[in-house]
Amino acid sequence: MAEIDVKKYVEFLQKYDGEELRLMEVCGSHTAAISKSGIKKIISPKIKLISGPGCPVCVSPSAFVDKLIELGRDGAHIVCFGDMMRIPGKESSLNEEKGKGLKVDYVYSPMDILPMAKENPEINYIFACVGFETTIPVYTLLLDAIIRDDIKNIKLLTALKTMPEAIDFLCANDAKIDGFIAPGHVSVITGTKAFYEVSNKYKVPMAVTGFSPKELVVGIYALTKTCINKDSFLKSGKSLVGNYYKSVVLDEGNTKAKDNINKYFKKGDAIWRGMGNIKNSGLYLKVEYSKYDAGSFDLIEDYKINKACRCSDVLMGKISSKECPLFKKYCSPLTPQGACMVSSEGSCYQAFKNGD
Amino acid sequence: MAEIDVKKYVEFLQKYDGEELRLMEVCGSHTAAISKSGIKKIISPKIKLISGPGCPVCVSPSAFVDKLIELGRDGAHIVCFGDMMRIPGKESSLNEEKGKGLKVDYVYSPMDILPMAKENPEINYIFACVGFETTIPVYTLLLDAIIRDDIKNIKLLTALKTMPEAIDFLCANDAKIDGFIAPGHVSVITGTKAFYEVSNKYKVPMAVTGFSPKELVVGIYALTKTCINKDSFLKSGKSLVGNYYKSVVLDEGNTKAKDNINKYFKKGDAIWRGMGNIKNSGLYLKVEYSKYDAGSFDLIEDYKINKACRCSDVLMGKISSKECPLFKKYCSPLTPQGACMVSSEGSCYQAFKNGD
Amino acid sequence: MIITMAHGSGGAFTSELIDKIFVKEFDNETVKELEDCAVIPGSKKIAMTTDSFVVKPIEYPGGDIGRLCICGTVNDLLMRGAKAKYITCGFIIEEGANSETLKRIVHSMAETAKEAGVIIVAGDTKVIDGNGGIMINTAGVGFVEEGLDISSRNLTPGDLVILSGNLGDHHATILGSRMNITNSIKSDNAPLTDIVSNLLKEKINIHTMRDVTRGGLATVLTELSRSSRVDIKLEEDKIPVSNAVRDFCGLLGLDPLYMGNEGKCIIVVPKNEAGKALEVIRNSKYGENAVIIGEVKEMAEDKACVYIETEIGGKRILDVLQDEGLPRIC
Amino acid sequence: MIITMAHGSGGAFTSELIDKIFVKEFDNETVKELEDCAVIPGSKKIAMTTDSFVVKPIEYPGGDIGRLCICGTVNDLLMRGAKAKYITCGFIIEEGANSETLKRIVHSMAETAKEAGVIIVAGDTKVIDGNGGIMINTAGVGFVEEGLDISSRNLTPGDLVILSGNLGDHHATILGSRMNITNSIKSDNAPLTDIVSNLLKEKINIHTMRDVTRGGLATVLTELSRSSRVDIKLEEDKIPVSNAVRDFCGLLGLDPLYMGNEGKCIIVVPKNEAGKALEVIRNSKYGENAVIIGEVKEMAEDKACVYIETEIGGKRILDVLQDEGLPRIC
Amino acid sequence: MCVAIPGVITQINDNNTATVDFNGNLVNAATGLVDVSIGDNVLVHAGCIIQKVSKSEAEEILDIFKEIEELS
Amino acid sequence: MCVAIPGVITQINDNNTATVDFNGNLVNAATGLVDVSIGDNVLVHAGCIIQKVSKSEAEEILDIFKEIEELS
Ligand code: SF4
Ligand code: SF4
Ligand SMILES: [Mg+2]
Ligand SMILES: [Mg+2]
Ligand SMILES: [Mg+2]
Ligand SMILES: [Mg+2]
Ligand SMILES: [Mg+2]
Ligand SMILES: [Mg+2]
Ligand SMILES: [Mg+2]
Ligand SMILES: [Mg+2]
Ligand SMILES: [Mg+2]
Ligand SMILES: [Mg+2]
Repeated sequence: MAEIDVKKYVEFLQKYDGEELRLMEVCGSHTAAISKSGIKKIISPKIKLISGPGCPVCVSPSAFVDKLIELGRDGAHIVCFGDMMRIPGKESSLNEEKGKGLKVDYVYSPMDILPMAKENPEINYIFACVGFETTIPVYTLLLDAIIRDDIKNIKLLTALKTMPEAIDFLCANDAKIDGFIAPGHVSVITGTKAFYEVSNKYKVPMAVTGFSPKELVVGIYALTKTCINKDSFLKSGKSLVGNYYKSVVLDEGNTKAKDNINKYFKKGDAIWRGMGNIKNSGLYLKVEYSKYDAGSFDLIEDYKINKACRCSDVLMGKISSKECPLFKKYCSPLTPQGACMVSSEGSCYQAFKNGD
Repeated sequence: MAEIDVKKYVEFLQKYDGEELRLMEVCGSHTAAISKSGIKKIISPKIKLISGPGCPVCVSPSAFVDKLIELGRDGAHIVCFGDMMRIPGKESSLNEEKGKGLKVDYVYSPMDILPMAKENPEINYIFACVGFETTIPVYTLLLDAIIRDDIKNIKLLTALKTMPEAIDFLCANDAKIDGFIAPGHVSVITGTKAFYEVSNKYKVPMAVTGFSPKELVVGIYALTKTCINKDSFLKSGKSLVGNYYKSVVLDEGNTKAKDNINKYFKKGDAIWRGMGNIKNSGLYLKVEYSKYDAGSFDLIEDYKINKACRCSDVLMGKISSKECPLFKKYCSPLTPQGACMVSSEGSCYQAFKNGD
Repeated sequence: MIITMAHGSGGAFTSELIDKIFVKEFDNETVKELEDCAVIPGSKKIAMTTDSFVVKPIEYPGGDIGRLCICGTVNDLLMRGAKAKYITCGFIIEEGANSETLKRIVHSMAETAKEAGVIIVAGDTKVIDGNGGIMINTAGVGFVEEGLDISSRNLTPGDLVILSGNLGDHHATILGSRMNITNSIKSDNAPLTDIVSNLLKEKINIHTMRDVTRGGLATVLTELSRSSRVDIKLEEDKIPVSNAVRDFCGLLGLDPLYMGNEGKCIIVVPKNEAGKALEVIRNSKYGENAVIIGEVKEMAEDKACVYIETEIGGKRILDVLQDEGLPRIC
Repeated sequence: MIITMAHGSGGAFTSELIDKIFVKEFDNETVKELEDCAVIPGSKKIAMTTDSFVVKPIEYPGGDIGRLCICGTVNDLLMRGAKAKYITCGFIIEEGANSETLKRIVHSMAETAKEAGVIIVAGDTKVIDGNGGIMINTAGVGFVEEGLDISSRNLTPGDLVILSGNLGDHHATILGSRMNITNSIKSDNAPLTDIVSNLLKEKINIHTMRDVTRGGLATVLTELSRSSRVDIKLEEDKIPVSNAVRDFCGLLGLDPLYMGNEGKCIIVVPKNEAGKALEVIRNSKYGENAVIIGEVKEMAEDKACVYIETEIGGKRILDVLQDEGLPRIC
Repeated sequence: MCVAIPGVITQINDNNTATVDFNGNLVNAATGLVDVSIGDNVLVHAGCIIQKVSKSEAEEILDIFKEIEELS
Repeated sequence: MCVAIPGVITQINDNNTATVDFNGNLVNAATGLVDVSIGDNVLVHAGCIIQKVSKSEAEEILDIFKEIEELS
């Protein structure tokens, strides 16, 4: 992107004085990248950047954490991504339980569980599988290896989610979003085409966007332009979904990865923390692989830590973090009252940390 | 014993100028009590107090330690008396292995293993059962409890030894002992009668003795007198075994305890570290209780850490610790070269510590 | 609140812990500055020492690790005749620790510091993997008056050895809870400030002082006898041990002479000052049961030794503690 | 030799460890006395600090816990303008540790102490249950010249902020070994003695110094800005980070501004002295890559803040580290 | 947790991984999702290569922008 | 490990133990080897009562010594 001089696009976004536009990013890395870029401080107040349910860790319901703790107490070693450690279950988190003796390790890659399991055949390992389409293929490679090497002491507890269904849910539920900054890394796998259906259904523009400050400017500029010119786009039959992250995102995405996902997983309903059940937005191990599942079905309880927490409205783009009455008063990274404040990719956390 | 004024007996022992007498104690607590009392420094050089194989921990062969380590590496938790921790196996000790992750706990009483096992039913516990007749009845009570409460996760690894057979072995093997300070606490269980046979067989005087400095004076005085007057004793048909610890030692001992021992254990050969195999000097769980045994048979290897170590001669009363060429030079509690330097009841350890 | 790894990150969680627990309790101007390093008045000659405390359990009859970590370091300073002034503390907290427990410990530190007349000027907190344990390192600085020379090299034949009170209480307390033996023994953990400052005030010519901690009386005296190349003769029946501690030792095969204490010291003074010294100590806080337990002698053989004449007239030579296989007591 | 609980008993095993490993390496008159407390020359104004070190692994590219524990405490002393003089060290060793490893660590401490110009005057060893780990607390005393006032409260609008070198090397080193990422990044652990003593020698009017450790540059500057009630504006492209560290952070989703360092400091000086200060620092050991990274400003709103102007002209406000879920690095 | 950044493949390994170099940081990334060769620029997420990175991006985007301008 | 010392029984408990008092140190010692009542002086080894302690020792020993003297 080095070659694009973004100055004039920044200027455009600064001077924008048309109808108020509400643009939502649905990727945690975008939430973080937008915060770091400081872009909110320079674009027109008429362009509102809103964070959606983009952190796969945050949207895991409390039942998922509780199940991990239960498995750990039964003697299994839990392996997870670092962010997972602090997510609250109904009464506790992996972090707190670790201090009480639960065996929990965090790793860079799910594949790191393989040498652990091979070295300690007497220990049962559970990987806490969270993630959207970006991460799900990684679990399929893990499954490939488990099956190939006939490893008997690894199971997966899954809380896997898919993006297009979540966007559909937001649009269907009155989220009042004018356009979506489509998730860059999810799109690497799904391809831009995966968003055509929902975009067509709700006539909502989407811009697949990268993560550097310049890429953000380009994506937001493009999305704004598409919103403004939506009618022309529709008239001309041009898709409202634009790809501005072409270096890695193809229309078809990564077909090998998609095939792998289809090999191991099937669609099903899923609970998103703070949002409830979204039809067909989850992926679950198929029956023929159920012996690798540690009990991922029916993890439906979604315990609310603080009744006043407005996570669900934040995730739905209905309010910004600042508008929650608990924000910075009772709710902080030290004392999170809701899921959005817990993971470093959560929208309230980012709003807190980067002073948005 | 407060009522006996021992001054005149001390005087007698100081002034003794008859034939050299070699008196052996065969109880670790006697070894320690003699050291602490400083009695060696005040009695006539013609009365030599010699330490025998009185420490049940020291005389466990290396194979016993190695087996404990093996069981621990297979996942069992080892429970033992504190002294057991430092006894060397062929390559390592429980203490060293604990630092490498072996689960080892020491307790005041074998019965302390019961609550541990009940609280953690998924863990297998092994008690490292060492001891002479004093301690063996305690294990029978443990077995009573295990059977009564149907506890499935405790097993015993045994290296149990009996005293009369050891004394017989010493006498038969040229140990040149004029009299034995018979073990006070062993005698509480066995009774004085248990020593009649070996005393008769070898015409060797024995004095069952307590542990306070005064009791030691009384016992050693009596033993000396018996040695001097051995012929008169024999002529008059008086037993050479005297009981000078009557407050707790009966002729018959503790019959209930003896019955319990006979219920669970049967005699067999046993390896004594540094001394080799002593026929019938061991006790092993009977076949009908073998499910509580963790593999105590055939623990025969007795690895010698240092070829120059003269433990066997020390244990046999042939030399004093000082006469070993390694004593205080290469061999110290910090760098034990033989079993006698390892446990705090070992004769070389006591000689080192109390400057004998 | 349960303490997790995040509280050791050096970020907001750590600050929270420091503000809410440490600064609140260690309420003094220096600590409130929250600098990484305290700048404070000094003195021409200073004393400096450190000890880490890893006792389990961290709360026990008669005290806790907070009281202990102040006493341990303060007493080491006092033993060289220093006026104890400043303490730093380094907390190593295992994840899973409860912040309520930590608050109690820190409160106890603050109270003990007050009693001992020291201020806590700097601290550090780390959180490690584990199961809720708390370890504390303290380092201390004291001011030493010019001309004062109290050291382990100064034992002189003819000196008398005063022990400030009963042996073994701290050790028996810790071990009792570890071994599930119920008794009413309480730790003696205490700062010996009053004893030492009174002795100095009365201008007693102290040759040597040493707190009788890990390793017990036998170890401490043996080390001193070797440093000064003298013998020390002890009178067994003078050495004060409570009946409860004596039987406790009997039960576990331990020897009170090797049991650790955390509020006892030996003070060695010339014979002609021993009477007055004993009186001063007995009139000081934590010195009520002080007794003269022995005498310094010329070295009889080529190796310095500490010995006891036993009740039957025997001579028992003491040595430093070998390994007694005990759990940690400090 | 494997270290077991017996080495922490306070008896013969402990002495063996102290003699053979510590005294041998920390070869100085004070430590050789083997008193429980050192008595040493003092100064009218002293600085005092402490830190515990629990880094894992204990040996890592570019250093080890021994070097680290000296640098950490020495640097805290230096940051207040003190001449670092004395160090105490408290070892907490897990049973199972290898005495060979311990020897290397202690040797490294001794070498680093020499480099930093401090002497180790007192120490303590405890052995705890565990699996061979080693933790070290160090406390330090330094002498402060009368009239010197370097503190976090002295930032003044117009001052310039100098950073002594690249960010993130120590943190990336530790995390790399924890996360199995191979690279050639080395820890920057180093004593900043030369930088500070040269600045003082050249009579630079230092307002504030702070070593940039746990929590990283963002945390340290935020804390300073709050202490002095000023804003700090940073220039993103001036902040030096190696490409390797930058990509390492990218891989794990970390931010170099929050990464810990163990041989870097920020020095804040009046604008008119910044040029000379920078030159002095660049000519000092471990200061070769120093740069001016920002400027102190009047507080713009009611809360002090540190901010960066991003490449697209946005304003990113920094805050102290929240929880980043990282393993311990110091 | 959704970090993905580009690196260069420097080695293809036996065990279905390739060594990917990120300015000197070497990661053994799984190759099961993409066919790769030495020298490829690839996007790695959580220890897996999820895509190759192509280089000719800027122009394409400017082309799109031109189209959009024409629409408005 | 062979320590055995005397204490006084202060309480008989349900679970085949008695509380034995050693100058204020209370140990729950197993009673399976000896029939005991409150007030008994007992010898305890490794958490088990192994014998009652009788009191009339000194005289008996002096009697034996008299016998021995007569023999010599
Ligand atoms: S600020 Fe906290 S309570 Fe409010 S919506 Fe966000 S997470 Fe929930
Ligand atoms: S001194 Fe050591 S080597 Fe010699 S006999 Fe005793 S234990 Fe063996
Ligand atoms: Mg000290
Ligand atoms: Mg101390
Ligand atoms: Mg001391
Ligand atoms: Mg610190
Ligand atoms: Mg833990
Ligand atoms: Mg510090
Ligand atoms: Mg520091
Ligand atoms: Mg600092
Ligand atoms: Mg110490
Ligand atoms: Mg261990």
